[in-house]
Amino acid sequence: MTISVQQDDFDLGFEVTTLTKNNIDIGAVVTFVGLVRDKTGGTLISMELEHYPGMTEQALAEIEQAATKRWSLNASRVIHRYGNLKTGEQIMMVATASPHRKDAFEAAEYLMDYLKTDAPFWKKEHFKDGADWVDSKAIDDAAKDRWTS
Amino acid sequence: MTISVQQDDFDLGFEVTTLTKNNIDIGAVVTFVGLVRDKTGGTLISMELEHYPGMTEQALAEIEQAATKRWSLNASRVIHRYGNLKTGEQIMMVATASPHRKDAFEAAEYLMDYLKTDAPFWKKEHFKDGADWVDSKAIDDAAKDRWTS
Amino acid sequence: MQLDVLYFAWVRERIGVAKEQVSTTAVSVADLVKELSAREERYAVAFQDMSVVRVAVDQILVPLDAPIGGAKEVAFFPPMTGG
Amino acid sequence: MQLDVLYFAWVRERIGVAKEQVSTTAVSVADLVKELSAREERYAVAFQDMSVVRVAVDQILVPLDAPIGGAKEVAFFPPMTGG
Repeated sequence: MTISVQQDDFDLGFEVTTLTKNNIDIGAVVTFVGLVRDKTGGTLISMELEHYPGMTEQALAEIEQAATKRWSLNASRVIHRYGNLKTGEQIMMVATASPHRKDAFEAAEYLMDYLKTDAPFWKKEHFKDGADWVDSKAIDDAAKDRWTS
Repeated sequence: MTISVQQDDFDLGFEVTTLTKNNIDIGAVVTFVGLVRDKTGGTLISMELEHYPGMTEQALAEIEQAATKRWSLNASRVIHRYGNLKTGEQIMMVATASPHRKDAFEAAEYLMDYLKTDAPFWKKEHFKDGADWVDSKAIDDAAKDRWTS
Repeated sequence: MQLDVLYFAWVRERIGVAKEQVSTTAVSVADLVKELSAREERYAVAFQDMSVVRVAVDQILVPLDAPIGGAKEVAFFPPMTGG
Repeated sequence: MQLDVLYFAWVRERIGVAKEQVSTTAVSVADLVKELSAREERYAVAFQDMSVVRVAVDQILVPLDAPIGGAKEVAFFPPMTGG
């Protein structure tokens, strides 16, 4: 269980290799990578990611601990970037390793759902003709709520 | 949508990079990697993977087409190995790229569930003291059935 | 009718070959299973519990009672365990 | 009582600073919001609709009516949009 909040990009292949190394009990690894998407089809210049240093690491650690309690996980990894990212760049990743695929999938979805609503990150999109803070989505709250119903 | 059935190992990072290259509409990539797991804690020597050439490619293509119809996917990738694999080696991967994380997750799970029950692969575990064909699991049929209920 | 019949995994191991040409008048897969099982013990052993045998006709999964029709290839194997 | 008050994203932009020291006698977060909003227009603008403002006391998410107690740090920000 390792968390990084960083400006630098990351290498998914390296992260998964590191996660699974020397553990013969891992049968399944699920990863999620979030990318800067240009919803406007060409006017996005960059995405600015702001976070709350200190609280971010603490919130992510709590989310990961909750996932580790709930599912059979050998290991997990969360990386979230901040700063200015260009269209197509990697924003963040989660990876979960488990003996079983169901656990790996569910834990990865859980990490993503809670990260979306509980980790203090904010996105601002810079377009050719202006800038806007990305609105939070009701669908994200609904996604999180499924784990408690 | 690309499918490979091969003896060689694969590089997850390279596959994801290739999948997402030059597509600014991708917001989410989910991957699953299956690894040779030693359930006995140390007596597994290797896992032998047999398949039905021709039918394998056809079955995987159908599963991928069904996923592409059902979810909003920019791209997907399936690689499955055959031959003799050692403990810890990568057996197979799927990757799904979508504008939205829900589609990427669900499509990856769907691909895995159908691949498990409909793609003609069989695993034989070679132990220090013998060998056994891996039994199919009722849980895998149940996992597939959730997509039609 | 001449058919290529393929066997995989433990079905292959029990029958002892991966592929063979079979001359048959079987109309359905079930007929073919009966015919082969009557020929030799090794087939009867492989096909003793058809609930754990899957069938493909021309590389498409089909139920046991499916017709063979003008198929070129019939395959028998255990439930799949890929992934 | 001396408090570090932090603002993020558009809350920060509206108030015009990322962090400030505030002297207050507020018992709850809601009291603090009222107090700041009465001080200057920019706070009143940032806090006009508290349904879209989240609060953390000492880096833990809390409801608007949470007590401040002996906290060192209170933060205001919009709903999160990471991931």
